[in-house]
Amino acid sequence: MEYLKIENLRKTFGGVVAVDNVSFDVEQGTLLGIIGPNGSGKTTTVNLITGFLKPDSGKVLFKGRDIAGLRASKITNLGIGRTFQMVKPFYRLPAFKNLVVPLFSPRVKRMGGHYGEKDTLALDILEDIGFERDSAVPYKPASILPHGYLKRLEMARVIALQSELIVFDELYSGLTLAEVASISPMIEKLIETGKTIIMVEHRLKELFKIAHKIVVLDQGKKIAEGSPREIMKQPSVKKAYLGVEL
Amino acid sequence: MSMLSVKNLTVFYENAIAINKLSISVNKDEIVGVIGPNSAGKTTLMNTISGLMLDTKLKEDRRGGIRISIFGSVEYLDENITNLWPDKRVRKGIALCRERHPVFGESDVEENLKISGYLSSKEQVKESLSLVYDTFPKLLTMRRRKAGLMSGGEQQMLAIGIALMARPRLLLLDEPLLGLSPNIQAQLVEAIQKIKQQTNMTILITEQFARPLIPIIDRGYVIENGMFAFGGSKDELYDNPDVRKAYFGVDYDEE
Amino acid sequence: MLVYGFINSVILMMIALGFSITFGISRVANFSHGGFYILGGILTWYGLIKLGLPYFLSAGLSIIIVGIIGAVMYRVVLVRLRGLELSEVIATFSLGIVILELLRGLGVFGYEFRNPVFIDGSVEIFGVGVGIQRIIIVCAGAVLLLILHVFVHHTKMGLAFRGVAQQEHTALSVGINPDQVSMLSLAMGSIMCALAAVLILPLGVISVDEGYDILIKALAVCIIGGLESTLGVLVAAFIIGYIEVLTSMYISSSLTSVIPLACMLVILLIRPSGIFGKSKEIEERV
Amino acid sequence: PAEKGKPIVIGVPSSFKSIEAADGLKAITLAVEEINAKGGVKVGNEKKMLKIESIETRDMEPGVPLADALLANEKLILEKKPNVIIQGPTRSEVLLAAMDLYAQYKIPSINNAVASKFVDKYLSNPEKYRHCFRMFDGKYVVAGLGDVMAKMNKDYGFKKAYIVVQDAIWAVGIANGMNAWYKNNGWEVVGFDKYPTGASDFSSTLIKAKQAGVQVIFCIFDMPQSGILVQQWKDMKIPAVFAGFISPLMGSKAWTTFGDKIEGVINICFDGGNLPLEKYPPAKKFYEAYKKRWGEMQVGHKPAVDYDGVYAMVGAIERAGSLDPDKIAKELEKTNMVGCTGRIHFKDHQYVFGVDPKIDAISAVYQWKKGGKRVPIFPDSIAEGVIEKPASMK
Amino acid sequence: MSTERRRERIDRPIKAVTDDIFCLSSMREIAYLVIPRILPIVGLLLLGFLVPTYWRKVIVITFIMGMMALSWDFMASCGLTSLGQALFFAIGAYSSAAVNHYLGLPIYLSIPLGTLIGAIISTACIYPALGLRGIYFSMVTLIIPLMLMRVVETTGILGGTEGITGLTHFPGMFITTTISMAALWATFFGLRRLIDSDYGHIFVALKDNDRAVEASGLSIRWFKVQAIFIGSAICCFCGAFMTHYYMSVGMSAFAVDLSIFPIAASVVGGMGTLAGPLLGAIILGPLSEALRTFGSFRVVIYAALLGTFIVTLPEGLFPYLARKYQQIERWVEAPGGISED
Ligand SMILES: Nc1ncnc2c1ncn2[C@@H]1O[C@H](COP(=O)(O)OP(=O)(O)OP(=O)(O)O)[C@@H](O)[C@H]1O
Ligand SMILES: Nc1ncnc2c1ncn2[C@@H]1O[C@H](COP(=O)(O)OP(=O)(O)OP(=O)(O)O)[C@@H](O)[C@H]1O
Ligand SMILES: [Mg+2]
Ligand SMILES: [Mg+2]
Repeated sequence: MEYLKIENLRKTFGGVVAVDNVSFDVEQGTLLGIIGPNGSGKTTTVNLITGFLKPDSGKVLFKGRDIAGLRASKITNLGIGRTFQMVKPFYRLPAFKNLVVPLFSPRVKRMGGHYGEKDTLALDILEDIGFERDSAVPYKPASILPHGYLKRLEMARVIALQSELIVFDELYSGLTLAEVASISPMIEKLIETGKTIIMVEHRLKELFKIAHKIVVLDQGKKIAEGSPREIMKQPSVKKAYLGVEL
Repeated sequence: MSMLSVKNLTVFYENAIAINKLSISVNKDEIVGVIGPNSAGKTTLMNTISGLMLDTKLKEDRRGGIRISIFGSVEYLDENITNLWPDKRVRKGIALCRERHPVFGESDVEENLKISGYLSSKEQVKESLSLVYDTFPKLLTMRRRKAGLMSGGEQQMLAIGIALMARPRLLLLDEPLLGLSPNIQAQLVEAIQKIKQQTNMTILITEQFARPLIPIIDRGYVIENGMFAFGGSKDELYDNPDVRKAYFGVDYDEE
Repeated sequence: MLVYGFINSVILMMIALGFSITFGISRVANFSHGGFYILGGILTWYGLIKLGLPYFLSAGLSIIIVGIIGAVMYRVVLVRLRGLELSEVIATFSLGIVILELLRGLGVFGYEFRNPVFIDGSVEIFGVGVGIQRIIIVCAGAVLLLILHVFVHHTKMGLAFRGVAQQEHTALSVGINPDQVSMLSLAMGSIMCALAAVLILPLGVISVDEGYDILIKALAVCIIGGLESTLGVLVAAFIIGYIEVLTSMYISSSLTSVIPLACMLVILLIRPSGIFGKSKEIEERV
Repeated sequence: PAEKGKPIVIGVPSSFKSIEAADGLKAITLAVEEINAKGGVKVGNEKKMLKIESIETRDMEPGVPLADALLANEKLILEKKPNVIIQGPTRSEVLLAAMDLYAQYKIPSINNAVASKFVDKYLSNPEKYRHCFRMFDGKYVVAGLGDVMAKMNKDYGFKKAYIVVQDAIWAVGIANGMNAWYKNNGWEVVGFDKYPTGASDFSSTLIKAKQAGVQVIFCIFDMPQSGILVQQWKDMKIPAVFAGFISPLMGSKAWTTFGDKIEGVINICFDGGNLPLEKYPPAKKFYEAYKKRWGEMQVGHKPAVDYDGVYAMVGAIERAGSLDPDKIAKELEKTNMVGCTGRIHFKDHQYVFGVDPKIDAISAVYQWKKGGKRVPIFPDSIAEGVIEKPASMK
Repeated sequence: MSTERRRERIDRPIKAVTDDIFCLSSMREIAYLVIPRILPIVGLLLLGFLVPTYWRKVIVITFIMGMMALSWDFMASCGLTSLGQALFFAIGAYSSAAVNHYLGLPIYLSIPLGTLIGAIISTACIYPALGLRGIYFSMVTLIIPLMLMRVVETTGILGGTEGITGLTHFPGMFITTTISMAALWATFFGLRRLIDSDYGHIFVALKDNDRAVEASGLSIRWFKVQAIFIGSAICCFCGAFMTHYYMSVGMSAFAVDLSIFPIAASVVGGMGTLAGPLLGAIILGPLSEALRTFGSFRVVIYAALLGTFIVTLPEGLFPYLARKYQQIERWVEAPGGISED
């Protein structure tokens, strides 16, 4: 039984077919990259998997169970966490308090998680992810944090949720090389601890280094699938997407 | 001849300093890059040059929010425009493409572009429209889509289109490549060069990952923590090992 | 029935247009709408009856005066509150109250405050007698809507209006001055409002209380239609207009004010941002 | 406690930005001025002047919470310490709530509201509410209008009616009574429509009425928009007589406002004293006095009873010989005087209405006739003309 | 260049609380902290019990309105900007009146019961609208009370246009004042506690970004229900209290004024601060009464003052005062200032 299996997923908006019969699957403990030109339906696919949109047809089988169309919060509680392309922190809360919200979720409770001090726990998670604990940064309201920290905060949320399947939507965009270089190992570490990851990315070089499998979308359709090495060689991919050498 | 020169610019958000005695200049017909990491003050710089900062400041003052203080001067074509309101600056030819593509979400693509042609005549609008559609053929196919519902990258293209519609002489692009796929990035970079040649635009562009820009910029500034860190011609930048590593990602491969 | 439903709808539309244009453009919910409406009517009355001016002069003057008041309200009050929606609502609402209650305090109550119809008399349409004033209203409504549609979608200023409504800072960065545009939008909204008053009020008595009702009606129409759409206002006005007439005809006239509100609830529950609105989808786009 | 030299304070809480209340206050002032001019009120062996303390309650305006109106009442009571209260026209809800207040502070009051539950509430605890009196009663209206209908039936053979009312308890109550009357007297009631306060399009009713060939449109309204009803009636040339109660058409000024659109309308004035009745001199006298002091009366109903209220109150005070509230209340119950609305006497703390001003208070029905004259047509004791068909029926 | 100066704002150099341990060094500092907290409590106590009777009534009503404002502010900070607080007020008022009138329960049962039942009904009323956002939600809340008012008017249930009167009165002025003041402070401190707790942060998050709340595994609908329940319970209590205070309830419990007042108070006092709305209510309530002497023009003056106030101090009174109290401003030499962190 596959860990996550997408079958003939389809979503249209008015006349626009955003996702067109896309199928792929992800094995537990691997990293799947989804790439494709702008508007090819990557974010929509993510939304369909995580319950932010309901598919017109098709199935999302998570550990054998069809979760398509469930409410987002429910899916999150089943163990699928996601980040947003446009960061969505809670602007009025201090950074570490941002994590209190996921720590309240039924999932965290069920995981035997963190009773007691949510604040320290939040600070621990933030520290792991690059917020210097003793600096003022974790205590600043999210509204004045620089973009790089906000991206990390998105990541911290799924970590706090202890999600087993994590979907990153353009995590790297807007980050400096140095930041990417510091986040990549964290992602690798997540995989090592048994998490499964789906990454939607335009920063191919960094992605290809850590991905096990790549799915390429174009105009809502899957046009290629395979290991990074195979993908790079495919002419159709080059034409549709890469346009430049790596 | 220096088209834009920013002298000793200092910007405070309340007590925090975002730009610290920064001076940069842009000559006519140049493409100048401003490169810096997150929160280096790039957006603050661009907003100050385009004048949006004045509006933000006013609004913050009115509602008793944080106090923004701006010092130093911004000169454009030998005229001090430090206190000129943004719409006046657009009339003089400075247009900004804001970061993270804030487009007119409820209008369709074409309307977005027409709105931005506010200051031009009907013919000019037509002309600029075709320029934009030439640059981003994808937008032409999406003319009737509501901008707010488009994908991140599509909105980014539109945002650049919007700035072009203002027919600027000095175009300010704030992280224009963010969220664009590699081939569109390449297309855009090409297009920028083409536009510059066609329309005699001068371009100031900020980016934190600067490799796609290498082919087109003439000069560049590196700013960090709001301060000038390094500057020089394209080659000088490219030859500096630190800059290379941090912003072009060139040596990153070999690590 | 059809005829009166139609007329009723057009009246609603006229009432709502002023509000809709201001909100649609500058995102200022002008809660002094009712105040302006009554003010427009009473100024006309004053010019006509007390000063003895010719009808059209007095109507024109009052429309202009209300327009100016709208613009001044923006210049003096609203500029300082841009972006603080609730403050705007409270500030405009207080202004509306000031206008209405001042009029009331100055003695505008009773039945003598009544503008004469433009042309007296009535004609038969489909076997129903209809006062000529109502026909004038319908024609004026149609013309107004057309003008407005063309204005908003096909003139530069109209486009600028739409831009400012959606993304003030982006509009600013391409050279549109939001303050100017918003001021104009308020002036226009007020003018529409006064125009509606001049046309509609001769059908009844000018009563201060009606100012409050008008506001609610305008709000209901705009919300059902979706806030950013002129077409929405038209459609919503017709929906409510006919539902009102139908209820009073076939169910009970006592429910005429409940049913439209209920239908508004239903519509919102089905389409959370009104019939033509897309704001919810846009906001939820992730 | 009647201190020497201090005037008697009459509290007048009302919503003065309604013409009923505004004119009511003028009528009260008129009465007070008359009495003061005659040297005041004899309390025991001292002559005391009257003084009015009015307070704005705003209760007739929309969106005003009950608490606000009651607080105004309390402010009046606590700060101005009125000896008695003449409550001008008031929303029913406010009167009913204020009764508890007046009971609590023991202030004799005569109220002028349409609250149909007044009597029920009074009877539920006559001891507690012994200080509250009311001058208005809608019950007798049906009888009066019924007689008018019977007359039209006799003269013109009318027997089809359509009822339209404002959706307020008092109005619907009257309309229900009228409906029953029609049924009992062999009329056909084609339709019964209720309009909420503020409605401004009545075409559907009129269309239905026209289609059914109705001869009488019976209506009860007191909102300003109801003038529109009559206009639409005229515009649509509905061939039916308009009869009932429409307050915008009540006053003498209605003709200037609406012009000949209202010709032929039959209207009932709840309290006949507001018409210059030729056949009942006190009414005419009040009308002339009012006109002399304040000019033309804006409204066509209410002020007369307010005026009578002052006299009734003053009479009770004089008879009681003190300002003790309980004594005044006792004496008020015994009131029997000639007022401009007829003979004023109370039953269950409420004016008694009848058909002869020499015996009871009366309502008067009149018709608008050419030249803007209000011609009383009912009751017979005061009638000066006969009912005529409107132009649309000729 | 170096002659340019800017005004710098810095916090007063009192670091009062670190991890729940107060480390205050002098009486002055203690006073600095304690006075702003004690002053209003004592002030209101004095006000509530020492002014003349009529004003005491005003104060009691002000307390109640203050609670309405608090409830509004709480809901608004959860992203539920309501324009129809009167709805909750009226539902509470009618519930408690019904319980008292039809079931004959005594006052100390009918108020709590009315509050509870009212809050449940209110939540149920609003539930279908929870999917709406921003102005659409506000509009629906504005519309529902108007509708219910009409329903009461046309169907004549619950006393129809004349309302239910003759309800049980509070035993005395002392008790009313005490109850209302206690309730006010309980609401105020309760809500403050709540907002500052981890649980309360969810409500704040709800306003900031409900999508992200969903992505954190929490059902937004469920938490909005909780927020509405809490908010409406407060208003229902107000309604229930006022019903008994005036011994009657009527359609005007749905009056728009009751919806507007809390918003006005919050805007004047400063939204999202809880103390602000309270301050606003304490200013506006008596102000409105004091203006009664102007008779018919009272509302005009009131509205004009309100408008002027909002325009001159858009941020609200409380944030302004708090800033002035907690921060000092001084001129420093501009460029050259050092960044704080
Ligand atoms: N809610 C919506 N309504 C209408 N169209 C939509 C909606 N969401 C997405 N689309 C359209 O569907 C297509 C796919 O969008 P999607 O956001 O999935 O692209 P993407 O692959 O994530 O692109 P990018 O890399 O630019 O973020 C786009 O053309 C977009 O305009
Ligand atoms: N509105 C604001 N209020 C307070 N501080 C701000 C504000 N805007 C920016 N800052 C601060 O000013 C500094 C510079 O910010 P700026 O947005 O200009 O950087 P940037 O280089 O554009 O970063 P990014 O790559 O994230 O866009 C940052 O430290 C930021 O936290
Ligand atoms: Mg995307
Ligand atoms: Mg930036």
